[in-house]
Amino acid sequence: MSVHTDSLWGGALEKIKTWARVNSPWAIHYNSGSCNGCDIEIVATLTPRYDVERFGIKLQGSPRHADVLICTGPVTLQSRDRLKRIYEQMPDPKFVVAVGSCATSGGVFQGCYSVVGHIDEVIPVNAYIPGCPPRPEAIIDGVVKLLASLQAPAKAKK
Amino acid sequence: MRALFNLLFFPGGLFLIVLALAYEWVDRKLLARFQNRIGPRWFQTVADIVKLLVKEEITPATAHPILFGVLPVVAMAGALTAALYVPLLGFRPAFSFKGDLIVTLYLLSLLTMSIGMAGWNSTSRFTMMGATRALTQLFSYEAPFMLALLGPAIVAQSWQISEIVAANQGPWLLLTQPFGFVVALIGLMGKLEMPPFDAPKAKTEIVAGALTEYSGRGLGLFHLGKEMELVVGLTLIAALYMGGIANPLEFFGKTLLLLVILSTLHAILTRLRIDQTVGLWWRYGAVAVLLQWLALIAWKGIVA
Amino acid sequence: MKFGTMLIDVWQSFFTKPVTQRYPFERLEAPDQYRGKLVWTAGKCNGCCLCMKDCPANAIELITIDKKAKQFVMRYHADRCTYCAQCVQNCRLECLGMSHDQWESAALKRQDFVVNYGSEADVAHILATYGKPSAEPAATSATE
Amino acid sequence: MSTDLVLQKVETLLAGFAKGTAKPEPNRLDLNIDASDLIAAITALRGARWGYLAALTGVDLGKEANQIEALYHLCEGDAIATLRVRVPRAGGAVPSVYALHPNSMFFERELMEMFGVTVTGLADTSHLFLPDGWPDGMYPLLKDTDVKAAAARTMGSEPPEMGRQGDRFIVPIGPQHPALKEPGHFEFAVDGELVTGATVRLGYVHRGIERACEQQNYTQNLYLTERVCGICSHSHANAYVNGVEQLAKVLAPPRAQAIRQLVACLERIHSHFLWLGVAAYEAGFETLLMYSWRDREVVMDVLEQMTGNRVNYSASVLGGVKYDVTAAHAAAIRRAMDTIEERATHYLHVVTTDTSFLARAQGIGVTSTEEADALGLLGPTLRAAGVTRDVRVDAPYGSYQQFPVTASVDSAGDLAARFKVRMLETLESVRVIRAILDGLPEGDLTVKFPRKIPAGETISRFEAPRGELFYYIKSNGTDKPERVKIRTPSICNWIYVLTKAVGSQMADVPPLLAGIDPCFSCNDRMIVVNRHGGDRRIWTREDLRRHASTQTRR
Repeated sequence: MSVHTDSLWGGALEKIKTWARVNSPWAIHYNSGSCNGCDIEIVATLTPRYDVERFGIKLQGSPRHADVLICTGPVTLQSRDRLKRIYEQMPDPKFVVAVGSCATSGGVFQGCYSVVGHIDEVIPVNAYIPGCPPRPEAIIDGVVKLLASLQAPAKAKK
Repeated sequence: MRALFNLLFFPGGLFLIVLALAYEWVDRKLLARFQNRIGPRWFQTVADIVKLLVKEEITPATAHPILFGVLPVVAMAGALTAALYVPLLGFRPAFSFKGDLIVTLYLLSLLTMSIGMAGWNSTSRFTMMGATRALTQLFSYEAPFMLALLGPAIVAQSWQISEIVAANQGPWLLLTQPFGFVVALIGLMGKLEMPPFDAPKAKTEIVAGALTEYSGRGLGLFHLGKEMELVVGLTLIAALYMGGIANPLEFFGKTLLLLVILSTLHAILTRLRIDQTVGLWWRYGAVAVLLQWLALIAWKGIVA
Repeated sequence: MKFGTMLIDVWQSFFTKPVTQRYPFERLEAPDQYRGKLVWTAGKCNGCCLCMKDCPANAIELITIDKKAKQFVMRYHADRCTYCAQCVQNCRLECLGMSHDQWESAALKRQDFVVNYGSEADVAHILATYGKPSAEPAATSATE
Repeated sequence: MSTDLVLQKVETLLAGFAKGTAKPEPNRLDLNIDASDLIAAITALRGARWGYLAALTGVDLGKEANQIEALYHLCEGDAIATLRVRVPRAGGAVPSVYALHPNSMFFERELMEMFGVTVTGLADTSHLFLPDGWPDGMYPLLKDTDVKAAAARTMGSEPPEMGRQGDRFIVPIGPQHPALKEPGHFEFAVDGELVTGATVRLGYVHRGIERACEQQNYTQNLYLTERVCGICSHSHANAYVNGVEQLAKVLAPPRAQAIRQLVACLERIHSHFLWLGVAAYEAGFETLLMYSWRDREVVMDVLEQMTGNRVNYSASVLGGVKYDVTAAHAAAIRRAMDTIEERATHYLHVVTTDTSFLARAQGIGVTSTEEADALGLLGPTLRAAGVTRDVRVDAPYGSYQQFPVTASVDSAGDLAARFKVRMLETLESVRVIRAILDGLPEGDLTVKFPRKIPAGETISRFEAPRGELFYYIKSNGTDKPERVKIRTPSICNWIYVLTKAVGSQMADVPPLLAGIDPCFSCNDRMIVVNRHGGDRRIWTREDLRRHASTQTRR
């Protein structure tokens, strides 16, 4: 396949890749010091009333299997390097969703001595969902916005 | 040429991949509906596999790189070749020779063996425990499962699947050999590590069992191999125990009925510990099948 | 010791409609007391700053442009706010309220969360003096 | 026996040691004790089987007094005896009471880490709450410590290499693991499928709340204490509010008290249904997770309608309640209670009869009544072992006299008993909610509350869904508290998990972990546990192996 026809074939391949990534975002959840209010709302999105499996989101156990890292909490000093290590374990392409006011800005725990503050001081974050805790619908709305943003630049990136 | 067609398109590769993905979707959708939720969209399993194949592949430093890459291919190959001997979709099996039932059984257990090897090869602690559990479970369900499938062979006095199916035209063997059918079905659940026998890949204990270190292509191939094995296993049990498969409609009817039974068991039971599953097999599974064999041989001896 | 006590449950739910609420396509209203995003009405505020004093996450900054003429701009950090409504409880002049329908406030960049409430002239004035409202904590109430 | 008689009994028992006694509140007795007499005093109390060690609070009395006060709180029914031991600020020492009260190991570690008081005779002295790289000699709860500098130095420190193998095969259930909703690092030394050693390193959720409480005013602290734990947020907020109202000698109006109890019972239902799903999921029963969380949404909707948020309700305010229960809310709650009652009875039936479930829950982590009491367990874990200890029954606060609650108890002491006790508690909550809705007193919602609280100290105990919550609040006349001590129930249940994990199957460890319904964000602990039984000696690996081999009976 010579190079100049690559754009036609490459374009179709790129479209399929993005389609697959947007339609089966496997997620992994890490609580970096949250009060577990946001964590029970994240698990609530998996249960029958909200059921994110209709978007293809499945909670995975190992960082190797996951594409989206959903993390909560104001990143305590102790869990700071673990958060970085998990982010590095995940294969590309990977995305990070910060759920809750603590993950977005430290929330009530700003200024506590054993707290780093917000998630994007440790790892790059793609979507922020404020709320204390955000409703399960707000979490789904955040993930939908993230997935929509994946599709948009895919066309612009060429 | 026909063999290449069989291998690549009809009972083998492409067709089996599509069928495997469809059956996985049916399984996930059934489970979701049992749990009162909507469940995945129709193209979900295709999207999963495509995404896995285009994902970055990470090979752990401590693992043997060639072995790490080859094992998923071996696993899927095992399931693919087993499909050639099984009357998929009601048509005559692509190849059949004397004793192909035994070959199919060993091909089916090739996948579990390669998962065990993959677990040993990637030396993280979770995969080690996952591998030991997978192999312990393999040794515990393999014997009763094989004995259960050989029951109809004794009645038909041959080891060839097509002959066995032809000979057992009378009442479904489901009725005459109930123990054999139950053990075969439960054995298939054990082979596929479907809950309640999913101790080897118990998410809450050992993360993802033997496949924890796999990502991208390796994980996709293992996943696909397992789904193919589900399809092949269901057709095998349907062919032997439910009076053979004449046409595609009967094929889908019988295998989907078995799948519904498997999904119901998946939905209503708690995961058993590895020592409980092994105990269950040797205490009840093996004894039931041996009793049935005794009855068969006695009946064969008197009548024939 | 019964086997499969959940069997009836499972088959009943198989034949009934799933309870899933198809969120983005079918959006149910939040209850009217739901504590969503904070809304500030400039009208009656006299700049007492009691709301700022008791906010546990210092998410509100009241910037006074002209105390006598009651010209204020409220800079509200939606990402810091914990939606506890203590400011609404403190404000005796009822200027603050929690909107019950603005809870879909996910964003892809942190800067989108800072909101400046006040009349257009005041807000423009504030933006001019402080420049872009960066995510970092801006100076607290600097009197003109 | 009335509270005064119970307190008199303490006075007579400790007459020899007490240097001075005081009765600040009718149900509280303070005794000043020297550090040297501490062991003798507690042995006397333990000999007379008087109460359990509820908490150990450290208070920094400031630079000029140059002293730190360690308060040993012992509770029996609604009586609280506090042994006050003063030690010099630099180099003070206190003997360890681990031999008498096993759960004191955590409290003493916390005292050592936060105040610098050395506790002699303690087996393990590594960091408990604080992050690994925390500089030595910096004690965060001392008033003059520069915590910002200490935090900066920790940020720069190199994280230790985890998972040192040694000769044993150690399975790490790390801070990120599907079994854990919250971060905690467990290392189980495994021999095949058998667990022979267990260590837990928590501290991943330590945010320094007690220090932050001292720098914010009372109203802001209400929302800080509410976010100690997301699932029992109302319990923390209420325990704090009860304490501050006792200090300010202001009583919330009866309607507000009743609404607080109503929200507390609704929270107990939502917390128990949540736990039912998570614990079943740990054992591999995914369908029960889906069903119990689907039915839990009914209670979440009612809470959202009434208080405006599904999880952090912020219902209580100092001196009353924010939201009123209108007729519409009451009707919605009654409808919700009908479905909850019907589902809870169904789950009680499933949990006590389903064969495959009982195979994973019966006979796991069995605790006898004496052992549970000796270990100092709390909450449903204790009540499942036959000890009827429930703060709502022993020391009713707020409107619990008006709407009494009966404690639900079971005597089997294993994991299945814990499922049963929690379901019985849910049904009991449904009954109490209906009683409250019928007898909701009229009246206004809040009462005027001073911004500055007069100096004093108080103890407020509250029965959270996981056990007894213990708050010690000291005020100094300004609008900021002097000291807020939070002792959460899950701390005392940890020792149970680790003693039972040793010798059990690896597959039983996650359900055991979930059995006590641990709330990591409530507490952060690191304990090295050796097999704890009648004899207190440290077990060598050989003992464990021999003990483990006798345990494999399945």
